[in-house]
Amino acid sequence: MGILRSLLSLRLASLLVLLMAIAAPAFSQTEEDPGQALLANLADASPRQMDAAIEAIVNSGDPRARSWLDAFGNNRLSRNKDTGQVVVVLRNVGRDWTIADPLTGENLGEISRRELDRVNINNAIRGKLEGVLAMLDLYSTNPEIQRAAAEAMMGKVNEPVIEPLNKLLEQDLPPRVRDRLELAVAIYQLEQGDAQAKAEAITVLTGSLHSRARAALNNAVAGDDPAIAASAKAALVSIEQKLKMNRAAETLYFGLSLGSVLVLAAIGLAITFGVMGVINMAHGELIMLGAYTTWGMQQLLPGQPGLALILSIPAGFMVAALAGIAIERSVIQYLKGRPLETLLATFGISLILQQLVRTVISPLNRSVTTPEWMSGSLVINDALSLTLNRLYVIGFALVVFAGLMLIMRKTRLGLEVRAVTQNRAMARSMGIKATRVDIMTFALGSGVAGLAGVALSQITNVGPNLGQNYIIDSFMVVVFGGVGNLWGTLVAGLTLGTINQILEPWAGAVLAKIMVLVMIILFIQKRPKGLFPQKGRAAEG
Amino acid sequence: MSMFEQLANRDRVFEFLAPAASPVDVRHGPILYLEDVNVSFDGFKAINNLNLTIDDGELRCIIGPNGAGKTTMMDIITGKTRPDTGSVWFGSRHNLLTMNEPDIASLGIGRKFQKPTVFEALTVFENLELAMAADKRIFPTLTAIMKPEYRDRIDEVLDMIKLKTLRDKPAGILSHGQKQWLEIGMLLMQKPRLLLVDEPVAGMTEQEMERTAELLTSLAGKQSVVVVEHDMGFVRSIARQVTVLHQGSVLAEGTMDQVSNDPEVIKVYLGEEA
Amino acid sequence: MSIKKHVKLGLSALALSVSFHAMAAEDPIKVGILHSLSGTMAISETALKDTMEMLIEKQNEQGGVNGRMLEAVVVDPASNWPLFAEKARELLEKEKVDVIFGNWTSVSRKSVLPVVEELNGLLFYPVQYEGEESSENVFYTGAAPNQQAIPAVNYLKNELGVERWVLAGTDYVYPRTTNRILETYLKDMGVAEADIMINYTPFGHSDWQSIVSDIKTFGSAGKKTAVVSTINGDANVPFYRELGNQGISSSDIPVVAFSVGEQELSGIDTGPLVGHLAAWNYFMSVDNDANYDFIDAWVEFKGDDKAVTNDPMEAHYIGFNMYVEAVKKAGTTDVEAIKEAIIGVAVPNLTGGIATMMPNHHITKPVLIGEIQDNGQFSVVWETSSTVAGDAWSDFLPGSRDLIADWRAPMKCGNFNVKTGSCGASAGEQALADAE
Amino acid sequence: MTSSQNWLFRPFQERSTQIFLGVLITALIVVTFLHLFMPQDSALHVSAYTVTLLGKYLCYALLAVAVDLVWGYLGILSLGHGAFFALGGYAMGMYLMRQIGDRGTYGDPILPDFMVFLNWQELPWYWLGFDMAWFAFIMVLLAPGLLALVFGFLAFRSRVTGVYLSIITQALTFALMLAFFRNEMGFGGNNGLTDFRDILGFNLRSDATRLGLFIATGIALALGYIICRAIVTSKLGRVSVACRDAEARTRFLGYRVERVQLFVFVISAMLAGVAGALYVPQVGIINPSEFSPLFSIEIVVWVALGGRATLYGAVIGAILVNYAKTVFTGVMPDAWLFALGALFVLVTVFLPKGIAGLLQKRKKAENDDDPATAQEATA
Repeated sequence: MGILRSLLSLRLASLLVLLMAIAAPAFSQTEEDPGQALLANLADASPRQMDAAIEAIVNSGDPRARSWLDAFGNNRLSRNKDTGQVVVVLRNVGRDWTIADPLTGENLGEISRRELDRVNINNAIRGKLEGVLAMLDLYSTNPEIQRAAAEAMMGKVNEPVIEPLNKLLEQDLPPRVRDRLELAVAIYQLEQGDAQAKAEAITVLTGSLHSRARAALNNAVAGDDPAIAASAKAALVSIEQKLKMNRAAETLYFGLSLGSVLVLAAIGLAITFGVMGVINMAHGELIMLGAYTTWGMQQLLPGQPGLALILSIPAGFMVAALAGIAIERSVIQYLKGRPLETLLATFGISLILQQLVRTVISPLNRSVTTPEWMSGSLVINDALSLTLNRLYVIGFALVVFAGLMLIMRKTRLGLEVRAVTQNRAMARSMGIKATRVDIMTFALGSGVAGLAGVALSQITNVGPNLGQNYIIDSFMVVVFGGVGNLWGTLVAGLTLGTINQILEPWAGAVLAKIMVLVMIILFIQKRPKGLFPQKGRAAEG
Repeated sequence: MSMFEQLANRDRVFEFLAPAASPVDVRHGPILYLEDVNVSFDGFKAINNLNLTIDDGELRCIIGPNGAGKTTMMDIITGKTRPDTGSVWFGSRHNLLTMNEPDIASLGIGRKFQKPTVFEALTVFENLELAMAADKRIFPTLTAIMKPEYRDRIDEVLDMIKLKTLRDKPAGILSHGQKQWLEIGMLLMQKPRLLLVDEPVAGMTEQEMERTAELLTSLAGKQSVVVVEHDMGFVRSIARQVTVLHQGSVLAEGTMDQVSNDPEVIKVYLGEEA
Repeated sequence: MSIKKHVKLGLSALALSVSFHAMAAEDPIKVGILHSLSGTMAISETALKDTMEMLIEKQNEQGGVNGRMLEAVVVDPASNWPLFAEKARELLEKEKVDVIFGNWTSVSRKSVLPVVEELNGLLFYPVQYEGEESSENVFYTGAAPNQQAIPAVNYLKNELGVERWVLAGTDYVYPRTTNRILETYLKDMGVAEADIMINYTPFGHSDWQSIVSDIKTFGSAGKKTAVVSTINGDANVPFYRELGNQGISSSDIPVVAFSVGEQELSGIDTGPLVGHLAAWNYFMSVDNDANYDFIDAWVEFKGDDKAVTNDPMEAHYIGFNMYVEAVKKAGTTDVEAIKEAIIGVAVPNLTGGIATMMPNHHITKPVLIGEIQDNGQFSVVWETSSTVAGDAWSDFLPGSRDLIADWRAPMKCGNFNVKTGSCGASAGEQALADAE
Repeated sequence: MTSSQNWLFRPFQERSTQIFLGVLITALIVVTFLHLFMPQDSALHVSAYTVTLLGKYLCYALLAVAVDLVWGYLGILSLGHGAFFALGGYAMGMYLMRQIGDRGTYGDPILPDFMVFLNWQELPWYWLGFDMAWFAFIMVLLAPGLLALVFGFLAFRSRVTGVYLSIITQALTFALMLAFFRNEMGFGGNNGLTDFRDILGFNLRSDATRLGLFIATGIALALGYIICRAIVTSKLGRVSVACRDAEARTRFLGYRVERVQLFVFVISAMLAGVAGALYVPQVGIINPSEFSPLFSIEIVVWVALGGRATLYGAVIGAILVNYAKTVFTGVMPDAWLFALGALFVLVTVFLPKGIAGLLQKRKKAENDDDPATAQEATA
């Protein structure tokens, strides 16, 4: 479905071009353009008459039909209150809207929305429309569109289209398309067809994981024909078997993705808090800054959310890192060896940052668009599909973690950081600039928080409260994993995430979370220094 | 309120009932007895089949190169570290492996750390007060009162450790040597049967050292003392019996002269000095 | 930004006090504004505070009421419920305000309620809520369940042929109550237990993966399925994102939300949400000149071309005008007089109808069903033929079936029990009075 | 401090306590007088609003004292003391709910309103007995006390220290918050408990009752302060400091550190509970947000701001911060968070020992690195 929708909007983008392409020399000024009537008819139609109106447009065979229907489907058809002319709305934000003439495609410029009377469409009609459009697309030469259309046909097959469909199926089609169409037809048969057709349908549907197939079978089970009901039941049972596996896989995936979110949120803290011992309550707000950077980028590069997102990875890091440096220089450097005071000060800072965002930007959440290549999901099979944005986040989390590991293990900075944290005086005497190391470390931690923000902007709200929602969890993860141990943070994050997702289905979201918390408390009893306790002198006391 | 009144008046009762820590039985054999003790920290064997006996009233010096397991041994005796195998007996009645630090301490084993640890926020006087042998359970502690005789005892020890002038200063401001002294003083307040003293003279001046030597030797006899020390001179000045530890087990034992002539010891230890 | 606005407000007030200074001589009508400007609720409530400032500014430009200027007294209860009570007390006792416009969450209202009743103040509450309450001192300008939930369900059932229901909500009183009402209602309409799935999530819940996939499974049982969402504020963005990503489109499983308005949508990329529904009593997209004027004024006031309006803002607009009318009618701001006067006051709403204050202190509202569009607006797909009067006590809850509220003399009771023929609470009050 | 007197009366011999009690009692008397005998319109009149406000501050002050006892003297940074506060509050709230009786909107003699309209049939067992004041008041101490006992027993026995302890206290209060948000729990969910009518037969909405509660709170604070003071000036207090600064050493002296910690922790939790119980009738509502970890952190902030390990510092901090809040949220509603945040930052940077530090400055010249905090540094 997602794909179809994106397709629709994609068409919309090309709408103007399309309209331009088909100028209307076909009709002289005197002659009345039939399109006029068709559109007027559509505009005036009551919900009941809509079907007919749409049919009329489709059957008119008018080359512009598709563009009209798309506009209609996207709620872009309006009627000029004075002239009664039906127009296509190209830009429908703000108080003045840009409109174009659907017949000639010429841009009619801006007009106050007060002058426009929208031609409304509702779900029911949109559903039908999608069916119709899909039907048209089935004949498209573009395999992509064709596949999408085939997908869209699921459950949209009805009396009028069954004939052409069967015809289509006689020609040779790409396997995927054929498979989909057969499924679609089978579903229709199972619902409408005669006993014999039903029987065949069931054999087709057996083993299909598609939800609509299951729906159809379920109905069949409820149906009056006992024989059909029995075989449908059998089919369902076999499907259920397959589903179990998929469900397990799904839960695991959910667990990992939640886990990776936790890891991302916590990993920066694992450095500022775990390595430097700064109880950084402003960590959440640094995450928030990263998220807002993404939003800002998208404002700077309208229309290219993808590019903006990629650019905001370095940008988000920089912004948060700079903020981090500012905090370190202005406050934390004066609190050496007084970690609890850092809690107090950074708490103050977090309050300031939050309110700053509220006053400067807005107390409202900001909308961050998900680029095409990140929306939708990776379809493994009809029952199991991995949501792309989370897939990316998992990957991103791992990359960030690997990066940090490299920095800490392999680079000079990492070495110095470890030296300074283990024995400041000694490190100093060996000519390490402790102050510089502090700045770098804190900047690094903050920057990583920024990265987390960039990722989170694709999953949750971008708003002033973003930080608060993650600060507690972050501390939990770091402590659970063992302060000062990056591996610990990784393992802890993924573990907690997975456990949470395993519990959730049968305990419910709230109880699951409570259980996880209790589990952490009890676990700390067993391992008072977390999963991976820090070794050596630093751990004493 | 009344509840607290009640508690308030119970201190005397408590002292009355305070069970004298069951006496250490040294009628037959030594006061401290370690047998086949083994400890390893992830792979590395810190203590390796260690056997050691300390007799009642003895003053024993333990020497050995770094990593010989001296401190670990003390940790085991005081219950901080649990050995993997072996047995540790205090007298012939108390199996130390079954007890935790406070129990062992109240049995009468006092310990002075390598790195002097005193309560820096408290005054010298208070440090000694806390160390003083007394009923150390919650309510007795809560309701404890400073009796004249206690104060006298503390002052006595203050004299001994030459900190009288700093009586009411926070221990945090003491010099390294003074902290050492204070900690020894705290040991004395505990009235232990066995003192474990880890590097008592580190960072002390010559005459401070001498005083320490006197003090420790004077203690011997009444109490048993185990001294771990690097400073050969100091060891010579006090040592009667010396034990040399090497790689977690006893390398040699005997008087200073015997030991210092032992070829093994010379090789692994004194050799480095010469 | 808001600082600047204060200045602006100040200036206009100044200008007025010059032009009308004969009137300005009279002390102004103090309007308390009790909306969170910080903390979690600031997201929703800040706009309402601005709305009130705008309305007051506009009113003053027209010379105030009865020749008296209006003066806004703004405080920040910081999304902290006890603080709401404290601030309400501050407004009434210290600032001596004549009326309070404020609150968003039920809990904040519950916390303010005793204060307002004790000090006999006036509170206009602009947000849709669970009902089950009618106070002599509170005027509920938002929707009661019968003005939002029930019609929405009817629409789904009749227009979209929904037979299977997911009632998903945040775990607090509004969703709990609404869902219990709906559950009873659906069962009365013959929906089977098995065809209703109820799910509650904590505030700000951000991980919807498994719940959405449950909904997906629930929806694949054959019958047309819909989600009735009482999910609150922040939790919505991740919820809708997850819907989009798991490929649940409005034509498969439509979601009708009661707490998602233009403001919430402004924080979401609506591309994937087209066709999902919301039930309100007002939409920014309503095609009506009064509405367009309001929007234009708002955009100008905010100085932001993208500023959106929403249902609670309209509620304040109505409430404010009702108060103004009542003051004119009573010729005074005396609380008792206003209480008398305001019942029956009718003012135009922004959807081309008339809102009337009912004796139970709720108002009449039209019910609109809108579909989300890709421009973050709703397109109205259905609306009630006439306005619906708010029901303080739901007919679908055992406890409150028999209760009615009528604040006119002689009844003057917020929970009159038609069975026992006695006024529940006040009977208790009486008992107390006797006891003392 | 080395007096031979009964430990409970020792505090009265210190100047700090004498001054503190002096100030507190005078304040109580003055406020009472100004409230009762000053004419409404006079500038000196203290309105019921202000009285309640002050009462709230005093509750927070008591809470802060409780936190300072464990943090300042025992080195246990509890980020979950809000939980004990809230539990005490709920115990009181449940009593007040039962007092409403049939005056609720649904006129149900037994069930509170929220239970009626969530269709509960009868009172859950844990609500039984709360109609009796004495029972409720015992629970005010017992509920937080027990929680602290169990939690503390587990944590201290297994020697959880430093941040680890802090974070699990946070987990504790967070878990409780989520739990109390659930309506199934039968504590009114998000709306919590509200619409209280009277306490011990006095109408909660009368100014007299308010004044009474204010004075009661003042007395409670005084008592709480004395108790804490008595503990910290006793030998046990010095042992606590010893545990704080060198836990291992204390063990080798023969003290059972975990029991010391447990004892003090439980006392502190009970004090917090009392604070909560007095808080609820004055603000008129208790709901799960009191469990929120951020609130608990804020408490710590008050203490740190006032000056740690002094007790009176905690009181100053709590009152100052909350007064600042009241003022700022009124005069600069859009910007008060800036002011508050800045306050926290400035105090930490320029007054490391908090406000109490200022007062002490002229007294003993202290060595720079405060051993109190030195220990957590390594954790």
